[in-house]
Amino acid sequence: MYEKIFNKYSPEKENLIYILHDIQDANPQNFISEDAVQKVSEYLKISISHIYGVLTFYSMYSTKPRGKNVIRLCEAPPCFLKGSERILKNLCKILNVKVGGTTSDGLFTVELCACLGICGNAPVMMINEDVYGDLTDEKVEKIITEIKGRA
Amino acid sequence: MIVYLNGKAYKAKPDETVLQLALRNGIYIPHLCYHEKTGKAAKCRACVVEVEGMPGLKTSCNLPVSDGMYVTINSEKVLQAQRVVVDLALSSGQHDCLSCEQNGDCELQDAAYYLGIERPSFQLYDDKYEMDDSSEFIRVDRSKCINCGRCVEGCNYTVVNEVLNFGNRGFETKIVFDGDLPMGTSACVQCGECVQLCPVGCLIDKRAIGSGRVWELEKVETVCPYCGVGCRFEVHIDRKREKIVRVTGVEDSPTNNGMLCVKGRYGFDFVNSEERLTSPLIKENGKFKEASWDEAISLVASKLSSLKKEFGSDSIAGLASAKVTNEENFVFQKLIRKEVGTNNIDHCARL
Amino acid sequence: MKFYRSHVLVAIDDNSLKAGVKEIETQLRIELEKNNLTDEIKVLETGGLSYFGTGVSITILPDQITYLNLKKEDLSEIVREHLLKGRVVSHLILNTTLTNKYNFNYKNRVVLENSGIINPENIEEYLGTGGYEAWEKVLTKMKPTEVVNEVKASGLRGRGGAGFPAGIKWSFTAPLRAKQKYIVVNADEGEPGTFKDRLIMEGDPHKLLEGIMIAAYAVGASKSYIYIRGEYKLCIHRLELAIKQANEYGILGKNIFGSGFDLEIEIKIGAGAYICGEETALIESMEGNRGTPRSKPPFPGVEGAWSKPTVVNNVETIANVPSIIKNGADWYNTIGAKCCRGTKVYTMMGDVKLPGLCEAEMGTSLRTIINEYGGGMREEKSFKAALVGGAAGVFLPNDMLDVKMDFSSLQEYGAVLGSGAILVMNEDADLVEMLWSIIRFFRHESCGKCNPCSNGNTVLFKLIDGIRKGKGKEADLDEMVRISEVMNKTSFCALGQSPYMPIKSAIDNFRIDFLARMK
Amino acid sequence: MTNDIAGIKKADVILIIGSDTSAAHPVIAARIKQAVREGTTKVIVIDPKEIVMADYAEIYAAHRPGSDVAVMNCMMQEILKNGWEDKEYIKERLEGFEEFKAEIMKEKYSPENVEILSGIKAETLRKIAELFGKAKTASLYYAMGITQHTTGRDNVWTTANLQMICGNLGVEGGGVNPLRGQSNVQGACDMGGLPNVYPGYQKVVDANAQAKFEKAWNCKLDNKTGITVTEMIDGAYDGTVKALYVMGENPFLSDPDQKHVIAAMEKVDFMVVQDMFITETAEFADVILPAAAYAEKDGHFTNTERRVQRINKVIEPPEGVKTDWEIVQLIANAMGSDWNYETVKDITKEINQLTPQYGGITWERIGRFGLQWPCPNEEHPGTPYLHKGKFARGKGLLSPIAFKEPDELPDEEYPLILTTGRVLQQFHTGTMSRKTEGLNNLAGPMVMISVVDAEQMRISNSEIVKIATRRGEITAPAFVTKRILQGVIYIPFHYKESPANVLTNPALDPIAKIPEYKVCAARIEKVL
Repeated sequence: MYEKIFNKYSPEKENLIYILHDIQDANPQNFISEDAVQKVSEYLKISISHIYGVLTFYSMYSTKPRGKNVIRLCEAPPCFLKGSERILKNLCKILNVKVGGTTSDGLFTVELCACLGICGNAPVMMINEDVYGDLTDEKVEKIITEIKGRA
Repeated sequence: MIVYLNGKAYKAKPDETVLQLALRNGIYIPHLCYHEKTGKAAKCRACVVEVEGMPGLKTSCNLPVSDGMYVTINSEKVLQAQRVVVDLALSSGQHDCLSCEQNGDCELQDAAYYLGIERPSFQLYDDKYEMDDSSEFIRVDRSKCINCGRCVEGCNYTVVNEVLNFGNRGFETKIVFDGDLPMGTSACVQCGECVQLCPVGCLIDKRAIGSGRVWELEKVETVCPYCGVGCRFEVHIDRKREKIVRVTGVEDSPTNNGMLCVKGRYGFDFVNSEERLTSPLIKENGKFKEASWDEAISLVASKLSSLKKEFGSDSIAGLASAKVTNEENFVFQKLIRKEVGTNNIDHCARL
Repeated sequence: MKFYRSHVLVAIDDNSLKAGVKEIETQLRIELEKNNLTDEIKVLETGGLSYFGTGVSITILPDQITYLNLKKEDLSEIVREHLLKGRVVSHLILNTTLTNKYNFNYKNRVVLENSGIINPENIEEYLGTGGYEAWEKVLTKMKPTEVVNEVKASGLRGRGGAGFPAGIKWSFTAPLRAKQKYIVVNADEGEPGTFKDRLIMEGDPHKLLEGIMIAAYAVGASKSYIYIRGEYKLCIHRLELAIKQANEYGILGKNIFGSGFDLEIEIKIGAGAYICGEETALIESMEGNRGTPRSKPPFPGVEGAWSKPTVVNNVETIANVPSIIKNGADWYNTIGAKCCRGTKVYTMMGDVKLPGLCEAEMGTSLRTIINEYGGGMREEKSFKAALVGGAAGVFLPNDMLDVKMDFSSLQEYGAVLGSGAILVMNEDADLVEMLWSIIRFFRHESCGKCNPCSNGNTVLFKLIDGIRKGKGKEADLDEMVRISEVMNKTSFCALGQSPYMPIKSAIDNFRIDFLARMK
Repeated sequence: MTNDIAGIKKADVILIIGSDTSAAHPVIAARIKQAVREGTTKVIVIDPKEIVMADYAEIYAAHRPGSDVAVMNCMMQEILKNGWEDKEYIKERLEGFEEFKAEIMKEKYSPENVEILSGIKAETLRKIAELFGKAKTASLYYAMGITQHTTGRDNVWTTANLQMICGNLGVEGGGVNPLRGQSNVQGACDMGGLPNVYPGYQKVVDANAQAKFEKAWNCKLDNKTGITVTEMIDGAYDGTVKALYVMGENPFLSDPDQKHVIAAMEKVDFMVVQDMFITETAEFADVILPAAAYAEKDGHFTNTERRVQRINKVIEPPEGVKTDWEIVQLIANAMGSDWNYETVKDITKEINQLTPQYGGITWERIGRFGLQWPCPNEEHPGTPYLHKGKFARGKGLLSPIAFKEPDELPDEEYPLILTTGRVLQQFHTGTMSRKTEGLNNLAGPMVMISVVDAEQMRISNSEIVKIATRRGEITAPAFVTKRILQGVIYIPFHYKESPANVLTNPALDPIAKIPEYKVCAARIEKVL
């Protein structure tokens, strides 16, 4: 798996962000493992601590296994004004997880994130690469049921 | 080039910063992250000053001097900002000077003292970090870390061991070893550069803990006894016990710029070792017996003289040492060449 | 070229895709075929149409009628009534007068002149509007210094927040001799409430590319990066497509138009950090590091990406450039306010009737923007405050509604134009909640590099959280102002300097909201 | 070192061969890594172990121990073939080029042939030659990996040949830079702690030098070269050496073929050991004289870049202990002489007078950071790098050096190559470093073995194994790693519990008299 990703990028530090994105996307648990960090360190010839520093700086990366679907609910002021806090509470209730936690079936992880730039449709969330706007409790429940159904 | 500090004119060097100029002239500006080796990080923001013609406050550590510059260090505006900044740093951790090993040699303590801060205004620290005692020679107490970044800079750019970095972001930022491993299991080689650079009590020499307050110790410069690089270091001695407590690298030494290795910095136990010989020994019937210096010296002298007489000078050989001084090697070869009368002298240069 | 009686613009963006626009477009084509209109009516996919919360929308040109919130079953009615018989289906239109008056007055648009009209995925359509003419003019008729001077003369100021004159920024880098120089476009839009750059890139990617090309020529850069946040998937897709097309047309690449000038444009993506909107943090991130800001000087214009001279401009700034070159600085000087020429693209949210994107001349009053572009207050409630400039902005109260929206006028009130985000709040809004959310945001996004920002925001959050929970006291308000003021004076970059503005303006103007929590 | 530490960063390319720099000279390693990190310098590492420095290298190549001359001759052949040599420098400053070239251009040094001799791929050899040959300024760093061979002198000459034809000697940032292994090994050599020279490398066979010292010391001196340390051991063994006076050395652990050393020390009539501890060697002594530690005295050390630095008395020595010079003076006077050094300063003054290179390095002048010799008079600023403008001997001499195999090669009985060296956390025979418990916790005895060999022998990591050679056998835990060449094992020599020098081959370089620690044939067995 790593070989395939590494082949896409020359071994230069500037490609670190891309490589980490690809590795995380290729991981069914949506995270970057210690082993992956080691491999990247060998390929790019940069230190493990540098990679770890980058990895933990950006909010899109995770060093811990996550659910198949990563829900990122925006908590920035525009969404907050439109009730994102209530949406979050309800979301956590229906999934029975805390923020940052993963459901026992491994389907969902709930995270908070900064502004997604879709404030016109606040409150919004992203599930993996898809954006959902104008959220209401009913809409959120529907989306979750739909994804569960697909799984 | 003339620069005014608090209204007084000082001669400045063209490539220095305002902070360097001030420190060079014995004027204190609080600073926590600046270090001559790791440079102008401008992270702590404690070194802010006012400059005529420039809006707001400027950090003096990364402010180049210019001719006629008029810098104010002691205005209420400056001091008030510095007070908040240092207060924030003090509030971010558990800075308990009474029990801290760095007491008396702490740059945060110095800054707080200068600004008249008695205790932190806020308590931001919530026991989030455990003490990392896993390393053989170094203790990491992140509750005292102010994220100045000197250790990270030193590890990556000075000794280039590339073990330390910052992990996480914002208030959660902390120093990490490799992928956040305990220091002792990381790839750290314990050169101690980070300990030497740490301005507070976060990274400390484990074995010096409880061995004496900074002001009780005397410091003498000398040269490392291990490999041939000749790193210059300072030995910290507890005079009451005539004991070496710690060793630190000399920053302005052209050979090592303050750097040392694990042996040079921590491998000094042999000097105060219990196993040291304190009396000449003479072997009798296969066993060593303590003897006086007179006895031992005359035995050696008479033995060498008689063997020389009986078997000739070349029956005697001497091994000089790669670990003693030039002067001692000089007199040793003089002894072998002049008094014994042979060139049978060598040492382990090749071994 | 084939002539069509009417064009139907179908807005394709993240929202409409989610709302099933593809299905509706198919239905539209089926209906057109049914009515034998395929030779007369052309369906075009376009970028967002500046409306939000409105699901799928289509616009019919030249009539300039927009239908909102469409469902599949609405299509047969629109095709039958409007396209066949010429009768507007009024129950599907929202506030026709407003849309006609402002949102489709394309004459007043500079940056968004093509957005919503052309298919952003087809270079031909951009060329059809006179696109890349400025680029050709620059390459064939102008010297780099002339381009810099023209932009200088136009008075174009950076749209990223600080408002630094773009031409002057270029003039620092242009004369430097270096093996490599870079143009970096800052598309790491992260200011809460701001998404103008996303819509510019989605709606008219070629305009951005053309602006980059002109800037690159002006400063002598042969390589350009667009640093874009990882979440903007559609933007990335459309820009990649646009770059590919431009390369195929010989507009980009080696020896463009035989001029000997080479340019390569590459997209760099981020990984989720607000701080990377700061130009030096952005450069750090591009190089594969933690995105923390660098000490200045040296400024990026002298020593930027990989230590080479680097001009960093915001998307909107660059998107102004083609029009300036095409029409001249004199033309640009007829638009906007004296201190800052041109238009400003705003994203308006909150309690207005028509939240969304709008482009207004610099110097337009806040009242006009809210009432006319935004359709006024929703549910006829009264205006309480507007947060202008995103989280790093200022709460403007009622008595400041007539302030002119430009860099200098706002500055007089200690406010900033910032990113152009306007969050409008009605009488029900609670400033404690808003401020709490803002400080939480800063605390979360502080990069941790400097002490006043990372620790200061933690202190501020502790204080506001206490107030929110009813445990605060009045002195906490002064403490917040005091701490944030020092943060403003001492922080490394704009992030730590910013909380002061919302805190000070909220506490000064709406103290009563805070006292209400302290019984 | 011909050059100085500060000059490390001035090199465009640095070749490290036969030096585990980050283990044995960590601060020099840091300087090289700094240069790599700053992007100004590229590094080539040639070593059978993939040492830490290999991580910083542009090119790393593992060569079979003992193939150094072949590898460097091959580099030079490629350089000459491609015209990367410094032609002007060769013309102006060197002699013997034609004869030298005749050897170098021989077919046996072609990359393809050297691939067979060294195990480095021909393609890699070409790349190394190109990177090194094309560099504007290249420097070369080596340590005992070059010298501790029966061909040690050849190896050293070859490094000089390489640097001479590339015009890298006598320039800032260039040079042939042997890294000295002990704090004052340079000073011990400078001060005439060698059988063939007086202080300042004035030859004992040179009548002028002899006269000079006879006059200064008011005595008659012997005019023939003495014997080296390994010859002393042999002499003790065969009875020609009756007395050994050992000051601060530990030949028991540092000399090759320990069994032989023990037998010799048991045989010698009279042995004096002067040390801080009862070392393994001191156990055999007739008299032990307790000496002061470095921290208990004043004087000077000379470092690897020829920098003479002051050492200061830090603490009082324990009661009953004397400094080495005091002891030597007592013995001299007890032997009937009339030495009268009151302080160390008096000796320093005599050094200034008798050692031309140290003429200007006086006690008063030396300062905190010392002076680099040669420094002939008090006006001289010291010499950061040697051979500037011209060589000491006039023209630099290129010598044709033919490749020779090591003394003992692996065979069926002993199929592996054993090589020895140091680890970061320990020093030499451990007399000093092993007194610090923490250092022992960090690094104990081991035998490094390649994963491939370990797998074949079914040896797992940390397993105690037996290592045997024709001289003897020891046991040590196995350290199984990818970072060593297949067929090679490595043992650090610090440990008396696993003494590597029980195993090593005492065969000497015929001229330099240095034993071949870096190559001998060995075998590993599982301990059942």
